[in-house]
Amino acid sequence: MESLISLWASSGLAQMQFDQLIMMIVGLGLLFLAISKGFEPLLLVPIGFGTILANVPGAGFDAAPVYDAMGHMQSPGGLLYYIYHGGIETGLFPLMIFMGVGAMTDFGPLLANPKTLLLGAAAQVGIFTTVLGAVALSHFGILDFSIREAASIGIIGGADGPTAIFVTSKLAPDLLGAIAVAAYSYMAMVPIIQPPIMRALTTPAERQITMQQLRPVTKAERIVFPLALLVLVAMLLPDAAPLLGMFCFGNLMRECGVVNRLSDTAQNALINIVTIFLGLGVGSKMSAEKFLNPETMGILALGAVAFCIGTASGVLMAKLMNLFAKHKVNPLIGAAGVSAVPMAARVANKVGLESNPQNFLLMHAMGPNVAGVIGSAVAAGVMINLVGGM
Amino acid sequence: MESLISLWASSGLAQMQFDQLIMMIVGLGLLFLAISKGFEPLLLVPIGFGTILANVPGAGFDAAPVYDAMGHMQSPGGLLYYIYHGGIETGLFPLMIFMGVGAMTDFGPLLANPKTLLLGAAAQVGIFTTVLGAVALSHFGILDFSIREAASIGIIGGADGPTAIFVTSKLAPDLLGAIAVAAYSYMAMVPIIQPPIMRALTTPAERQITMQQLRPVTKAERIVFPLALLVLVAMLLPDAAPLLGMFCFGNLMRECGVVNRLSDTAQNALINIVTIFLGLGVGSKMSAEKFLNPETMGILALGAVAFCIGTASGVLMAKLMNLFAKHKVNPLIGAAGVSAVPMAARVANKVGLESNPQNFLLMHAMGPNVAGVIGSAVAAGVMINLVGGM
Amino acid sequence: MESLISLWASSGLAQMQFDQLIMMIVGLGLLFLAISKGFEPLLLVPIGFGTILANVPGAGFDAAPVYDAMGHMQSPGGLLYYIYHGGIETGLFPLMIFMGVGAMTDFGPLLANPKTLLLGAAAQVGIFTTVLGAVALSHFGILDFSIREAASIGIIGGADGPTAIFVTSKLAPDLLGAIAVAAYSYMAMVPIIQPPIMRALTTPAERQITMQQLRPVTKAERIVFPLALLVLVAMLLPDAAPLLGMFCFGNLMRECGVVNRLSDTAQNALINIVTIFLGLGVGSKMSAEKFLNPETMGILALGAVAFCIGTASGVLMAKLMNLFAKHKVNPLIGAAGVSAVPMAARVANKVGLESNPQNFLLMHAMGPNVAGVIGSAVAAGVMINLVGGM
Amino acid sequence: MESTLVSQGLDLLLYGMGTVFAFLTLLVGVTSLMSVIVNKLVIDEPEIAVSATAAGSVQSTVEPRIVKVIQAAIDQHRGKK
Amino acid sequence: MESTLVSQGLDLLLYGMGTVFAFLTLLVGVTSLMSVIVNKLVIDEPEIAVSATAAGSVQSTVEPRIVKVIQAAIDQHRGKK
Amino acid sequence: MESTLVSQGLDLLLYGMGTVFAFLTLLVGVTSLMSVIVNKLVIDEPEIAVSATAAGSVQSTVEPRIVKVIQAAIDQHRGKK
Ligand code: NA
Ligand code: NA
Ligand code: NA
Repeated sequence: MESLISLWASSGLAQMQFDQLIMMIVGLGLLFLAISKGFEPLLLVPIGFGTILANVPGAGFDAAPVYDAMGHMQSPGGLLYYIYHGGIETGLFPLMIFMGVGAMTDFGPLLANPKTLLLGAAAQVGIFTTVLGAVALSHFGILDFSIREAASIGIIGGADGPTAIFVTSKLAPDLLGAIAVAAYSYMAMVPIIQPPIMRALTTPAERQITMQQLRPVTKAERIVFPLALLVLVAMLLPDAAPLLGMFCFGNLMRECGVVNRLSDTAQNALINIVTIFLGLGVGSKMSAEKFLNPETMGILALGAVAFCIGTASGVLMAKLMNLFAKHKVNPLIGAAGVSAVPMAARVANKVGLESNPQNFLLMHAMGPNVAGVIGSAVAAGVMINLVGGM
Repeated sequence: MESLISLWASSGLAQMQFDQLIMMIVGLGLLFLAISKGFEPLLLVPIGFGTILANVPGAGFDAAPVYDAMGHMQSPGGLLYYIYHGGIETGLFPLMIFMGVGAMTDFGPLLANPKTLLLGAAAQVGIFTTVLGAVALSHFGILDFSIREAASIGIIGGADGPTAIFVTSKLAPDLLGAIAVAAYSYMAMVPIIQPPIMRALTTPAERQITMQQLRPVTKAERIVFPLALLVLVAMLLPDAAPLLGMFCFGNLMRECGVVNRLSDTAQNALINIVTIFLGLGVGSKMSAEKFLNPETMGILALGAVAFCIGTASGVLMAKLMNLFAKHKVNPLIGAAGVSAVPMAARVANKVGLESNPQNFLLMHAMGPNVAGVIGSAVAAGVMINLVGGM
Repeated sequence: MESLISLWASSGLAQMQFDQLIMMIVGLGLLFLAISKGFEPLLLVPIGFGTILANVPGAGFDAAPVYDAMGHMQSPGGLLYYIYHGGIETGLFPLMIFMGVGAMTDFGPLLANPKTLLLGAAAQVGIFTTVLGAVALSHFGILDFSIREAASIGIIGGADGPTAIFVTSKLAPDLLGAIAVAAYSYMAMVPIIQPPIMRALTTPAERQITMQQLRPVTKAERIVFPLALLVLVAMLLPDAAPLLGMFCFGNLMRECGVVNRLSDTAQNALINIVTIFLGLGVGSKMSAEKFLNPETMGILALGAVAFCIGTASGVLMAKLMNLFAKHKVNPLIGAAGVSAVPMAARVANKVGLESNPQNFLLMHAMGPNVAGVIGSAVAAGVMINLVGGM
Repeated sequence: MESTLVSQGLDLLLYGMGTVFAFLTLLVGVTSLMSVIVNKLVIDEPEIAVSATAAGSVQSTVEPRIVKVIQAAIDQHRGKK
Repeated sequence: MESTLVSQGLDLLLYGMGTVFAFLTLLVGVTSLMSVIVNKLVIDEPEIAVSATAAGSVQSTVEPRIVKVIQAAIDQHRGKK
Repeated sequence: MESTLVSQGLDLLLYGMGTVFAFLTLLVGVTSLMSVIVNKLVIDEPEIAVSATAAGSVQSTVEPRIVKVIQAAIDQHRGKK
């Protein structure tokens, strides 16, 4: 009889709180978006599943291990506990992802047309105006964000998942779930969010601008570029060195041509393994207490604003550059500066084709697209440095 | 001269204890079974090798690291120490294996004929009657098992290696070596153990029963099933959630069709890496003190009994179902309910072909086969919950 | 304004010390050697990059994590900190590399002609005479090496990177950077270092010796050999058991034919992942303080001497064996006894072809080549045992 | 104490098998219901779906570069003739 | 305190965007300069280099054994005709 | 102290090389003996075994799905003619 009571007392139904039920439905919702709508499934499937697991009442997925006074383990911790504290709190997983992304990145279009870096810079305006928006909401007492939280929210506008996770795990770990979900969701919604803004800010004539063909890039340039970037970061922005250092390392492995087996593993087995665990670990922060509150609504709203401002800034910057430059750039590629590689570049290409079916902008948009990754990693470094000291 | 003495004193021969020698022979024996007899080589090769390594006198493979008062490492620990404490004591490795197994599992046959789940339930009788056998041996003073140990022994009858390792590492870590070896050995011996029992309990007519062709299963069903199972587990049996949660996660990655690169890694690089280390880590518990004792003989004997009872229960359950059901099931597929995927299903197919060379039971037996995995994970959850509180 | 000062104060330029700048140039130099000259790129690319990262001022790549009194993390550690302390200080990474190397090693040529093991033994003379050289330099007050440091320097002569890293991380971790760089650099320079010595010590007639074709080796021999080696090591040299144990484990997985998926992963995804991190971790020990000193010059000089003596010893041993043996060996293959697999074997083949364009020595040289791996692992075991007790 | 052990074993048998049977029986119902609901909601031709899954998984797990190499090898082969 | 928060946000906007623009503008210059220098130092035909890179990466990332199997398959195919 | 260092180095040379030579010489004997015994116990045609190993390792390390794709590619190619 006692056993029956014990079984019932330990059943999910007896322990289930309403909050947990809602969060499990949130997890199912993320899975639906990922599987049925194709929203960044590589991350949102693990995050959604992790959300459900973390909210199973009594299963202890994020329980800490218990040790006795002698240091022997009394009860082991939960899977998500180990993943979160081993890989996310330490920053290891986002950095490994960045290495893999570096190994997948082709800097060729950027090297052929370096001034597109400015488009990647402009699109980061979205990050910082969003920070301002968050502190304004706090100022007017609508929501309550500290400067650390505001900075983490802003980074959603960087449109770069691992960067957002890296910054948030350092500055505002409690918001990790909401911010990661917002970042990946909006990255997936780039094809919906960006085109209206791009069309509104450009004339049909501008959208038809044909860009000159990109020059071929030598192997030597490709090898030296990640090293030059690394040295520049080391000299000027050490706080951005973890993210950009690993990014450059991955890219050097890709381009140097002598460690293809390492580059191949960094792009496949390793990044896949880390992606699975990163997603589950982020999911472990999706508790009702941290997610089901007005702040999350604020984060989602501010994130959308960040994407819109970033897109607009990129487009406007391209128009500004055209005032001075000899070779005009099609302002549509400015929108790709938000990163969201390669989705944003594809969107630029698609909107361009609407105006001129012969005008393929994809390769031109890849320049600002990867520049956006560099830009948001720089922004992340500045924020970690400045906000850490505030 | 001192050096010579030091060399000799540190040589294996000088330090070798008789026990260690025997255990090294046990390790070689496991390797022989694995390599020459094909006994579950993926696990028994690493376990056998780990057994030898753990018993090399003076090599310190399972030595703990030593730190000074400042927390600096004085001497590093042994490889097997890190593997065991990092991956097995924490439960991480069995859970990752379960994720990979989930990604390899096709629930199609089960979805086409859900009532075969009952066969997977029936075969778990072997687990619990074996627990009873173990406590009976204790009761009569023949051997000395606690209830925690008895529960771990019973789980051998689940015919599922990672489940057995997961439960034992929580309830009775000292028995880990013996129980893992028994579990994998008997799983390998399924083609020898099961057929006589299957023939004894069925008539030739029953063995010739032809089952109706399985209906095709839609992609949507395949995607929703792991989620439905997860929610059910979360509601009712949170203690089974770690094992079944990771199992469902792997299966969802497989079936959802949008994260194939993650599913591919979970089924290959990741599960292979974890399998190597899981095996070595289990081997590290194969010390003479823990393995060379009458209890191990008892464990091996009880494990065999568990398999036999499980097989018989599955077959009898199928016969019971035929008393009520419209569409008869061939009772041979009941034996596949012990799990031991896919060996037990192949055995059912083979015994069926003996009676009717046109009657292919393989796909029909895959249903109870994967049901057996769910069944033993449920049983594991119940045991961890009930025994943990006893 | 404060923010501007904070930004400047945190910039690399403001914090950069001259030492760090030099070390970053050293890192770039290693990358140049690796990429442009093809010097063991699989290790030197990560080591070179790790050197740069570790010397980025203020980036904290090798910062330790900070915990508060409650055990909560205050600030996470740097990536290189976790890699070094998790994988190198513990010895785990070199051991996993050894497992992968074992899985890549073909003992066939050695089994066909076991007496080439003696060539692998002779080439280890380079290790121990170099130890003597290092203590002599200390004795005469030219440089300052302890016996632990001298032993680590000697192991460079083993021409085996993971062995050198394993020994040095145990005996003299401060020298890890210099010793790993020397070991891999000289391994890359084998085609430059060895041929003059080989030509000087052999007559044209000796270099033309044609060896009898290797007998075919059975699968059973290939399976039993790693086990026989393991048992012998366990009995006689437990200190060599970690390295040789994992080596034999990898080789058994390769040869046993029943765990090809594990062997495949050990040779690919797993060794690649570990190689990336091993290289970065070694790079983290490349600080100016530990690398830019006269001892490093001494280590580089002694390392070169070790390679030369090892090469000479191998060749001379082959000539000695020819005094007694019925079947003459071509003394060029003795040089392959230093290991540096498979470079040294290729060098022996190439020098042999110069004298007799029909005389292919490659397969014959593979015997002493892999024997050299065993030889230096044995030497490593002896050193760890003897020096640890000195 | 000894008898407690036996009673604990019996408890485990009763509650354990009870739970296993109850849970899996419930799962039979839930699964059947799920299949009915899902197949009503989603219009999805089963045969095609199954074969698409099989084909899809082959295509997706083989990396594009391998397919590319094969194509190149075959093109080269064709060109050589 | 509240106004401090806003001023912190403004600081972040100014110094942040300043740094991002300064750094990426500098990078435009450094990259352009790097390309000029590198392409002067290294004699390297760009088109060939690019195609070589592409071909090289395909060849190198496909493991030799796979190439071998393909070759074998094609040989076998040719033999069968 | 200094002389101790040199004597330690000499000790290491003597005992180290002694052990290396002793161990590897012993291994020569053990290996030869092992080969004789193993080849007597196991009836195994060496040439076939070797080639089988080689072929086996190629076949087994190339995953079946790749082989399948190659087969499909070749079939398709054949079909196209
Ligand atoms: Na960005
Ligand atoms: Na089972
Ligand atoms: Na060597």
